Amino acid sequence: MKKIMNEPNQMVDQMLDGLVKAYPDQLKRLEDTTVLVRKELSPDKVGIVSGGGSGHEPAHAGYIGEGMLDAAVSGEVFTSPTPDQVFEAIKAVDQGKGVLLVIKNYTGDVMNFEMAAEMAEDEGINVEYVTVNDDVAVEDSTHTTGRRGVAGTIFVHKIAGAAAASGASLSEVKELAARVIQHTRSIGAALYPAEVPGSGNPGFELGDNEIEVGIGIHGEPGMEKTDLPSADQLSEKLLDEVMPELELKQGDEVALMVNGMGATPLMELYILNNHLHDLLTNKGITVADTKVGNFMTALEMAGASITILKLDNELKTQLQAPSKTIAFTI
Amino acid sequence: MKKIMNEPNQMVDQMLDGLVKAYPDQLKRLEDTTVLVRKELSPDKVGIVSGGGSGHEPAHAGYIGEGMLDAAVSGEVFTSPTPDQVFEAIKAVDQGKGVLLVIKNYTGDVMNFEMAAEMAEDEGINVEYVTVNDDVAVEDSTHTTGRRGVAGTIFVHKIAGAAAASGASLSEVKELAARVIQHTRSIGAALYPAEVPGSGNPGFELGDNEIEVGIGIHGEPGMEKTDLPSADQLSEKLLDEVMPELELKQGDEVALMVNGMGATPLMELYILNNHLHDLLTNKGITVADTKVGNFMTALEMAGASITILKLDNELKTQLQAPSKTIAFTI
Amino acid sequence: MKAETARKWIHESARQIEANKEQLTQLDQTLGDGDHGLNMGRGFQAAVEQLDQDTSDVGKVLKGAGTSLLSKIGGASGPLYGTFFMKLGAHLAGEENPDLKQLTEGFRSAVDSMKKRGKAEAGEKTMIDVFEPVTEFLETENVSNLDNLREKAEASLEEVQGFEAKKGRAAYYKEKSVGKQDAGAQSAYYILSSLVTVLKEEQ
Amino acid sequence: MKAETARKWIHESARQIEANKEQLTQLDQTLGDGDHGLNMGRGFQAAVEQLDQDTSDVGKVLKGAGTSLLSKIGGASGPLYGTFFMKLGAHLAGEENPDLKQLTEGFRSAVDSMKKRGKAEAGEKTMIDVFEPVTEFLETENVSNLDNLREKAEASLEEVQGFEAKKGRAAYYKEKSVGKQDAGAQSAYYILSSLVTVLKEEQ
Ligand SMILES: Nc1ncnc2c1ncn2[C@@H]1O[C@H](COP(=O)(O)OP(=O)(O)O)[C@@H](O)[C@H]1O
Ligand SMILES: Nc1ncnc2c1ncn2[C@@H]1O[C@H](COP(=O)(O)OP(=O)(O)O)[C@@H](O)[C@H]1O
Ligand SMILES: [Mg+2]
Ligand SMILES: [Mg+2]
Ligand SMILES: [Mg+2]
Ligand SMILES: [Mg+2]
Repeated sequence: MKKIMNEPNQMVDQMLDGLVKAYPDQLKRLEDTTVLVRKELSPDKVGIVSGGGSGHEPAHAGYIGEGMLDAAVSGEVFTSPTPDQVFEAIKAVDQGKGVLLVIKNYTGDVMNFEMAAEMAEDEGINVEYVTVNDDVAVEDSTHTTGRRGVAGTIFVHKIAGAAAASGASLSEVKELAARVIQHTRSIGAALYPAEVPGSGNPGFELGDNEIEVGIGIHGEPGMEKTDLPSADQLSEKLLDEVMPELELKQGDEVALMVNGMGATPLMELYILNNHLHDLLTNKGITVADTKVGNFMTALEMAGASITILKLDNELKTQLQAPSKTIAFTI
Repeated sequence: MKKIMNEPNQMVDQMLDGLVKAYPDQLKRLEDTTVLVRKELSPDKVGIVSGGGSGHEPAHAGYIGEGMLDAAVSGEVFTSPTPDQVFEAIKAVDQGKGVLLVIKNYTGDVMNFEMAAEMAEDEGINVEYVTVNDDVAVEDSTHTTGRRGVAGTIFVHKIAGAAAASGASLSEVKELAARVIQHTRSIGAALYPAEVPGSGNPGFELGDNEIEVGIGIHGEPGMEKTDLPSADQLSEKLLDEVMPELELKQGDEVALMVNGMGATPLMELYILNNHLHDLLTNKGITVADTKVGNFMTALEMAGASITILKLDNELKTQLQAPSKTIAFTI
Repeated sequence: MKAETARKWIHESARQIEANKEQLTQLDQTLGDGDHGLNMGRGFQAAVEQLDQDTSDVGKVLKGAGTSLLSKIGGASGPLYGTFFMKLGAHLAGEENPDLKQLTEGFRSAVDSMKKRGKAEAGEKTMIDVFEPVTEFLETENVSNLDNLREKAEASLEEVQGFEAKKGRAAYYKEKSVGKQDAGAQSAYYILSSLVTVLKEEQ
Repeated sequence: MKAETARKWIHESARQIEANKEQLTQLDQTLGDGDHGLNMGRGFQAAVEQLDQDTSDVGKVLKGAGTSLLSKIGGASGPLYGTFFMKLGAHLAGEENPDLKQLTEGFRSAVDSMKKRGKAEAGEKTMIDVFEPVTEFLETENVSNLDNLREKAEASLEEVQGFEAKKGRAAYYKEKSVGKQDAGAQSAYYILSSLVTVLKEEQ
């Protein structure tokens, strides 16, 4: 896989510097870390920290800014960041009102962020965390790793961020974030794989006319391989997977995110969005908010995910509250 | 090439509907056309219309909104829209102060937009146009087609749009747009080709370790094929190509755009940006504004282009004036 | 040429283009952006669909076709073919059975308009390199045998391969364009060859 | 085990991991995300670089390695290997030449902490499936011949293939994970095999 890079092990470092150079008024990098922090923190509010492996850009630094995150921690490509880095982020954004960590439910992320939370607690910083697990492709069971966190994470950033910006307490922000998670479900499909730089191989293989439904954002396997369906068939299939657990009924309002996996032309996402709207509308469900774009990617994976967030009044208000970040401005 | 689509000939239509469904408060579609128009026009200003073939998303509809375009006209994939469509756009946005057309310099675009301008003039609408030709990969000669218009077009949208929003007259807006064009140069490189839906073949071919420098946004050939360089080498090469004609000297200010061709991970664009900044800074040139992202794509082509706009005070002010569009919000 | 023949011309052009769609796209892929077959197919299908079956006005038939091509093809070829048929139609407006001389004058007017629209001359490796020599042939030779016209178109098309492209996307290939066929010249040939076919049938 | 031997353990582990980096990545590609070799390589290189050459405190050597692994590996294996070496180091803090019994107790404490951190038990197809049986072996058998320890690690590793993954990314493969090797179990084997090598050298 041809990539625009220097040495694979320099990628994250150079990406972070490149980000700061692109947005010098919005971001700064904590020296000797992989932590990007808001240039100017809004005063006197709960801090929100997210992060994860790199390769999901614009996640997570793209959500730093007014009404969303205060810091984002980057690991190596597809690898959770380490506890010391997360700890630095926590310290940088804590203003005495505590810090919420938004973790995607992967073993590595959970362990590293938990350890950071413990380190912060040891220093007297009030830290809470929520674990996003919106991917219905994976069963949720207490005996196993459980569902993965994917693009629904952005709704968590947005709504928790808005609550924090409005002055909510740590426990209130956490409670709201947990409610977003409870009401968010996603599923994705891949048309082409991605390759971790330096690994020399794509993460998985697909036939010339094959897609994988239920793929994760690191190329984890999905539910099934099928022949490439039409966009309309694909929308139906994906919607059939995400809907059941949300128990949507006529008259419900939802937010819909159509997310590209990295190498998918926007055109294809709009086409997907077109039929998804029709399907939801036909079921009597109101799409009160739509996001189409590349929000949570997997390097150059081609394909798309859809996320549905079942709205209530508070979630809707906070979702539509102003935000000003690189990748999500309202 | 696997794509999320229904029939190839439905793509543009369904994309446009999908766009309107995603941004119902910002866009509307003129019935039975491929024209998207701002939901609410700002009153009493010069109208700005752009457009071109589809497959360059977020161009051009992504730039409709406050401080940029009033309408965008979409042709079939990589095919200029027809005069009647452009004419509809002109009629829809004219408020008596006239309309500026932003055309990219391709034979098809120029002819179709010119014919539309003639149709509008016949109906008494004041129409002017500028032809963007920022791509240094192609020689500029009056005997041939001349340089192509690529990502620099977005700077034209932005600055002409800002001038129009500030109440400038048609000739003032046109003069400013022409100045942007005069001071804007771009060049791109492709790592992987794109395939026009339904054509069955990629637009060009590249070896496993080969890139094409100077590629156009429809896969038109570039200046040379070379082995894949490092990101730093690539930045140097691209910068060496765009710089000369701009005659930049120490102390000059520029805006830099690092544009993905569609399938390029953002990470790679930030890495490119990182070294480009260093190179420019080392030459004593100030990067007063940086844009990194997918602004003018070529379906799922992988690669990047860089655009440099040499700034003066007026250009800088208008570039940084507020805008609120899907793909370009300041 | 009667209105019915003009309609047949559009039909036959559409048929030949449809039959050679892949080839046109293929040629455009080599020297352009690979959409010429799609563009022309879409345009001529629309031109066929809008044909006014009732009129006996040749000009009206051709102008309708031109308008339809203009609004359906797009790209570089749309305005050019649109202009050709619209101008030809304008020249033959009201005529119910123009003779070869009138047709020739119409061709001259139409081809000149195309050249103006495309800022193109013969020799730049475009569709003009088929239209211009065929028009000159009509103007200067006594076209007793229509097959001669087809042969002229064929010979012109053959020559185009050797030219270096100066206009359209193919120009970006510069000297590398030499030895390859131009997509628009190829489609122009199909349109002219269709004309010969229907004129012969009418005879 | 002396401090110098502990340092050699880290060196030897780093060497074996570097030598088998591709294999670890390959295994993780089959059942995970294909970074385990990169992660471990990066972590152990850092652990080697930070080694305190002067101390005779075994605990300090191991704790330093653990801290370094924790801050350099990331992913799932970082906190687990970090915890292992940090806890083992904590247990052996101040010791200049702990015997096999002390080492065994340290292993128990370290492995229990890993299990807690990963919310994992033996039998879930992870590195625990090498660490746990080896620790039990140390606890219950009279390890007169260190080669037996390596054999135990080898046999445990062999068994892991047959398990169905319940933890980590491999769990997403469910029953399809059966018959394939777990990357973390494989790296755990290299670390334990390195221990045997350096302990034998010390003897
Ligand atoms: N300036 C011009 N004058 C005459 N013909 C042209 C000109 N530019 C392009 N053409 C013709 O148009 C053809 C390309 O048409 P098409 O592929 O449909 O449009 P596009 O180039 O916009 O994709 C070329 O093969 C050439 O024959
Ligand atoms: N909950 C867990 N408990 C113990 N070991 C685990 C757990 N989850 C994963 N592992 C181990 O970690 C290994 C994967 O490590 P690595 O690839 O470095 O991290 P990641 O899975 O985050 O990419 C697995 O092969 C497995 O042995
Ligand atoms: Mg990983
Ligand atoms: Mg075209
Ligand atoms: Mg073409
Ligand atoms: Mg892994």
